[in-house]
Amino acid sequence: MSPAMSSASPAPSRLDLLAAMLRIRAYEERIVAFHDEGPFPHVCTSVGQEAAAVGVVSALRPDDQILTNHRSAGHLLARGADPGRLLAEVMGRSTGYCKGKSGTLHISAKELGVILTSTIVGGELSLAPGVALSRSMLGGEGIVVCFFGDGAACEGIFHESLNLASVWNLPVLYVCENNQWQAFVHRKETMTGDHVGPWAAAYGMDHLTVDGNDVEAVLEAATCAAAQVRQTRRPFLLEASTYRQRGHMEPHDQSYVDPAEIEAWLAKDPIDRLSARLLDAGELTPQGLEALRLQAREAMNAAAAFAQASPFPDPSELTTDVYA
Amino acid sequence: MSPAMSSASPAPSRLDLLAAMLRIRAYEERIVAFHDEGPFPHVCTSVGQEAAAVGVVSALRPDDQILTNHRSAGHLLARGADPGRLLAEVMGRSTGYCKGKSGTLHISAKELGVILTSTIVGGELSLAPGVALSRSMLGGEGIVVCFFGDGAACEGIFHESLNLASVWNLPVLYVCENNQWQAFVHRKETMTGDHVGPWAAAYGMDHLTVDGNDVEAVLEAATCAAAQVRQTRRPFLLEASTYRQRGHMEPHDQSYVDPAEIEAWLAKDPIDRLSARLLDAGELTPQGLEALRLQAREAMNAAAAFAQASPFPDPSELTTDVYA
Amino acid sequence: MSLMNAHEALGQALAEEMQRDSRVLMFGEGVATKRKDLLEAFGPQRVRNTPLAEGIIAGTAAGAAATGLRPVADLLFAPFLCFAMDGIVNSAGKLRYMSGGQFEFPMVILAMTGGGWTVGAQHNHNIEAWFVHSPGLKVVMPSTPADFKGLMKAAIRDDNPVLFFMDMALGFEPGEVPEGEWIVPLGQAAIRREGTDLTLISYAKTVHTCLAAADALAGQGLSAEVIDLRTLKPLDEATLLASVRKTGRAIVVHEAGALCGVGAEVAALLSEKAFDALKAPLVRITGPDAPAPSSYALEQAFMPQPAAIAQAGLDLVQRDALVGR
Amino acid sequence: MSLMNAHEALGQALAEEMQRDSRVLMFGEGVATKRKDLLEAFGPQRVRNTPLAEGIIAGTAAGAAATGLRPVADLLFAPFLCFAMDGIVNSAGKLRYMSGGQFEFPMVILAMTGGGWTVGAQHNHNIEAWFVHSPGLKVVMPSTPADFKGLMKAAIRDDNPVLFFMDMALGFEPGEVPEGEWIVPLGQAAIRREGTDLTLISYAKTVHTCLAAADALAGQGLSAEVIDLRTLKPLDEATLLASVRKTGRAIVVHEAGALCGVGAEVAALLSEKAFDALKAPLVRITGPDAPAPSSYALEQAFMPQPAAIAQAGLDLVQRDALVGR
Ligand SMILES: Cc1ncc(C[n+]2csc(CCOP(=O)(O)OP(=O)(O)O)c2C)c(N)n1
Ligand SMILES: Cc1ncc(C[n+]2csc(CCOP(=O)(O)OP(=O)(O)O)c2C)c(N)n1
Ligand SMILES: [Mg+2]
Ligand SMILES: [Mg+2]
Repeated sequence: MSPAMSSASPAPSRLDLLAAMLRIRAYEERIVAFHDEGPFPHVCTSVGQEAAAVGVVSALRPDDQILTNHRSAGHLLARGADPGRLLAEVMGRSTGYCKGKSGTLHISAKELGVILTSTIVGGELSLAPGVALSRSMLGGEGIVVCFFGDGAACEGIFHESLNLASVWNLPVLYVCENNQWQAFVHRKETMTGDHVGPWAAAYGMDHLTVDGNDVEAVLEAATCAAAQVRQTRRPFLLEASTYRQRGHMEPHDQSYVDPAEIEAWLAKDPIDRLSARLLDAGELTPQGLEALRLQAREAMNAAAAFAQASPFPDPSELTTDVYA
Repeated sequence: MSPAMSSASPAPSRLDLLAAMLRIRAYEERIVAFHDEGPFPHVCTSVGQEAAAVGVVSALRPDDQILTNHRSAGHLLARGADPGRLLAEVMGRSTGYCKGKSGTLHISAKELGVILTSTIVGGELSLAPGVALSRSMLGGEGIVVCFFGDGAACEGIFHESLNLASVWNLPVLYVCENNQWQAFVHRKETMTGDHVGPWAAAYGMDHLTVDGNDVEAVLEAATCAAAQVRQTRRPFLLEASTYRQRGHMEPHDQSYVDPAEIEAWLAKDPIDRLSARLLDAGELTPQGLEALRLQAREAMNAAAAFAQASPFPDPSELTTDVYA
Repeated sequence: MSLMNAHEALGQALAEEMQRDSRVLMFGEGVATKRKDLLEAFGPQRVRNTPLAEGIIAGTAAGAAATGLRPVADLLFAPFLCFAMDGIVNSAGKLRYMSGGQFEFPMVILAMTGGGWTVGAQHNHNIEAWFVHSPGLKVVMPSTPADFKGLMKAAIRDDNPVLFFMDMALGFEPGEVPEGEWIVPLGQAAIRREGTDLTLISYAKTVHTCLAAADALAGQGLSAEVIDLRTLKPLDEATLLASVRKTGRAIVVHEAGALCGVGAEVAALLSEKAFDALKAPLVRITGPDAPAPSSYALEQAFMPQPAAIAQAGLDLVQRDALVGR
Repeated sequence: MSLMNAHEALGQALAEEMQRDSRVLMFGEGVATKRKDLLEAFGPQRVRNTPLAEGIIAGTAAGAAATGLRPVADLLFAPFLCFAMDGIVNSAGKLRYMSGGQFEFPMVILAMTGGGWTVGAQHNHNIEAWFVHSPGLKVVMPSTPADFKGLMKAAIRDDNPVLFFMDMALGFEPGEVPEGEWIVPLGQAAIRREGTDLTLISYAKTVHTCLAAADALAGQGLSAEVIDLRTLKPLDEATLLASVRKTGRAIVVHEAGALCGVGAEVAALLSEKAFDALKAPLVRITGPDAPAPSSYALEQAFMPQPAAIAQAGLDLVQRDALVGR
């Protein structure tokens, strides 16, 4: 363990990691269930990408800050967000993190250091250097983590953001969740290589591509990467190879996806992989797993009940919070 | 010589190359002289970068098309533009290539295949794939050359343009004139490496960095690169390392530039280098050189006289050419 | 005639124009996936997915248009145009002029916007006025499936850049659409309902809001004329002026914010050119000067409602009596 | 008081505010090179050159503002904002609202525009109206060195994103500027000349054009009031309404295009809220709906001229007699 890492908070146990992933899965499944029940706001779920979220966020410290994209529920939950307030926001209720004004797509939670969920693809890349500049200039040891997709990496703002962070020496840990899809377009149609990580070379930036469906591997890589950013105050690009198991958004549609591809990736499901490991190692029993799953589902049912019972914002809220 | 190259028009002689560079130099010096005489529109001169312009443009065929940036006089003149109509445009006269509407900064000359001079840094990168798409879809063997600066390479549109040209297999020869400066900022402040060429790797694109002050080297590299684009119908990135010998624009100011840097690059002046070679080889006498220089100057004086004698556009032109 | 919704009408227009003119092509993020019928009919050269990069999508449209193609670029949602402004405004809108007329830019930029889907402010922002304000562009925003078809066909045939905005709320509303060669010329408003007491001027979904308000006003004995602008640039001044010279009163309605919006333009036009005919102040009823909220409750309040329009109409007419003008 | 030009006045405002508040910093392409005095006074952390990348400059300003800094980002020329719209409009303008008020965005975006330097349409495009139309932003465009200083200081202290436009033609015009703590509050217009017969409303360089027109009108016995808006968002409605309720006639003048411009907004406002006071149509005199030409001859014709304004003023007053209103 490097000296920088030794001062980090104690690493979460494998069971913690599993429980965190199960909570995210249960949250997203609750949303899918809402869609099955009737009209519900569109949501981009992160089913299949739980390891990237939990692995990276578990490597962070309380004073770190996060920016993320439309597929942010995992990042928020891993950071400790209250699923009730998340669902309330999705459902446009006044008890949501943003009073219902943002909806699913733009949740920020300052109290958790989650500065931004950007639904403008690339918006998170756009703001990240500025957030890191504040970290640099106002003191403190925190770093900034910016989650973005393989699609966002095709936006010009990716190039501008990484280049600026590099020449200005900003402490940003860029995390590309390469989930193979960019809404309705496969990654293969939009870039020549298979990986975004190596693009960091143009910016004189270190990078690492990790198996994004192995939460332990992600945690280890993210811990090293975060330590490097913390020490060097320079940016780093971490790519997590993963897969969007469902359609781009709910209600979900995968008619344009090769079933063989889905199947291959389902076999690499991050939750199944970690549970198998824990079962094999005798750290978990099948009953224990089922109990964890149930516990996560119950938490999400309670969250859903809270959200459903919450009031809509008063129409007078329409024009508040526009100006400071 | 590769088969693709053998079908190109005969390579220009070294004397042709020298004459072409002298014309550009004389043109820019005529503009500097105008500034010495009194108020004159701002112009970004290409003094010192003549080899890049002449070397690349000499490698092209009549049916190729060019897009370029604010420092475009060399590209236009090398392509055969009438210096009188160029100066008329700079001076806002109706005989200019664009009837005086563009001024120095946005000259296009469709008749020469010069689609665009973009003063929006990166505008040329923005339009180039579309021009190449037309080439691809409407037939013909022409390729598209897109000149841009090291500064433009920092714009997001650089990333988007090269990536699109690559995934769509568009015949674009990207030519980065890395002249070390980006208006009032040194390249070292805005990028971590010294060269833009290697950035092509992210796009699965071949690249080459060439001594941009050696016109023969540029010609050779550009001929190969153009041949490759022509054959493969895929983009290529050619970087010419060169230097902006004067300030960003006229009237000129270099107070912020390290004099040692200027001196070092003046010693590599592209015109001096080729003339020395020709003098050494006995292909040119000092008198011959002087005669060429004089000839170029006289041509530019005549051009200036033409421009000065040309009328301003009629005020009614203010609102014509807005819509087709 | 057949019954179809706006998405289908657009699809029909695109298919017909691509059939008619081999220079027409279409691209955007997911276009080839979502318009599989077009892809099958016209092949992967002419129906293309792009990388996620709005700047180069717009620039590529401009470059292609300048050199012989007639691209339709789908930019999905209006706020994403913020990444595409250079290609649209600085290139497509200006380069014909700057080149002294050397190039034409026959291209269409398609984008959705508007309330009704609770998608919030980064998917819903009614910025059509920006493009009305910018030179060299045309702007359309239809309200019926028939106009979606007819205006798209006209936009594709126009030799200038056309911004084509779809009000999301209208996408799945069915309407009668003429078969085949059905063109709605750019620059022509439609009188959706004739009336004599006041003119309601609008475009996109709020045309329907105005029609509902006109019904309500009829119940109060007031006769409202309803004008659907259809094209926001160029504006159909003649139709507007004729109506307001007849009725003497006008309310302009749109979901976009009021400040420097299309309603401001219409009011300014009327206040200059129909001044002597005006019997009452020109009123605007618009979305608030605030980002679009996501919450259903707030989004409903964001969109102009028939009752408010009807009330404003009543006030305008009753005011005459009060002011004695 | 001391005599200085607008560039110097801006420099003074920046220096004073950076001195006053260590959270204020400035960046942009060439900022550290061109503002060497600031660089020397405040060091390379707070005065920074950036790569040539307007998108990330704006985004970085927004990100920094949201988390405790107070950035001033110099984007050089207004057309370059086309690359920066997402950071300004979708982020800075909307994220306070979208977050339910969790963040503030104290930042200033500086850009030059306007005719007089023959730089043509990719450096000169008067797009201030776009930002007036967009929620969550403020917009200023001063006409005197004193206002350049006072409005910049107010803009830096404001907790919201402020677009600060400099009309290039004014950059080197000298004027008296108060020393030290001189704040011109955002949202307050200035009456540059009092008058009774008509109101000329303008901002930036055309304020001076209006003053010249007012002189010409005085020569014809007409008394023109001249209002300098200074802040375009929020508009100083009270001052505008009071003046036009007094004079009954107004001409709005700006160099930006007419369609959905600030003049449209002012005319719409007056036509709604000062209707009963109006004695004549509301007139706009603006730059044409065309890209800015480079040629000196055309550029002069592009900019509103005093004679045209004076003539329009005369027409408005004489019209009363004709119409007998
Ligand atoms: C600027 C912008 N362009 C397009 C969209 C529409 N859109 C939303 S998500 C998405 C795909 C994003 O792909 P990626 O970045 O890989 O993230 P993922 O959805 O795979 O997590 C697209 C095209 C958008 N929201 N913003
Ligand atoms: C979008 C945009 N940003 C900024 C500018 C101002 N500007 C003009 S040229 C220039 C430097 C360009 O550098 P580079 O691309 O290296 O070209 P060079 O001038 O060195 O030839 C800058 C910043 C501009 N014209 N357009
Ligand atoms: Mg993806
Ligand atoms: Mg350069």
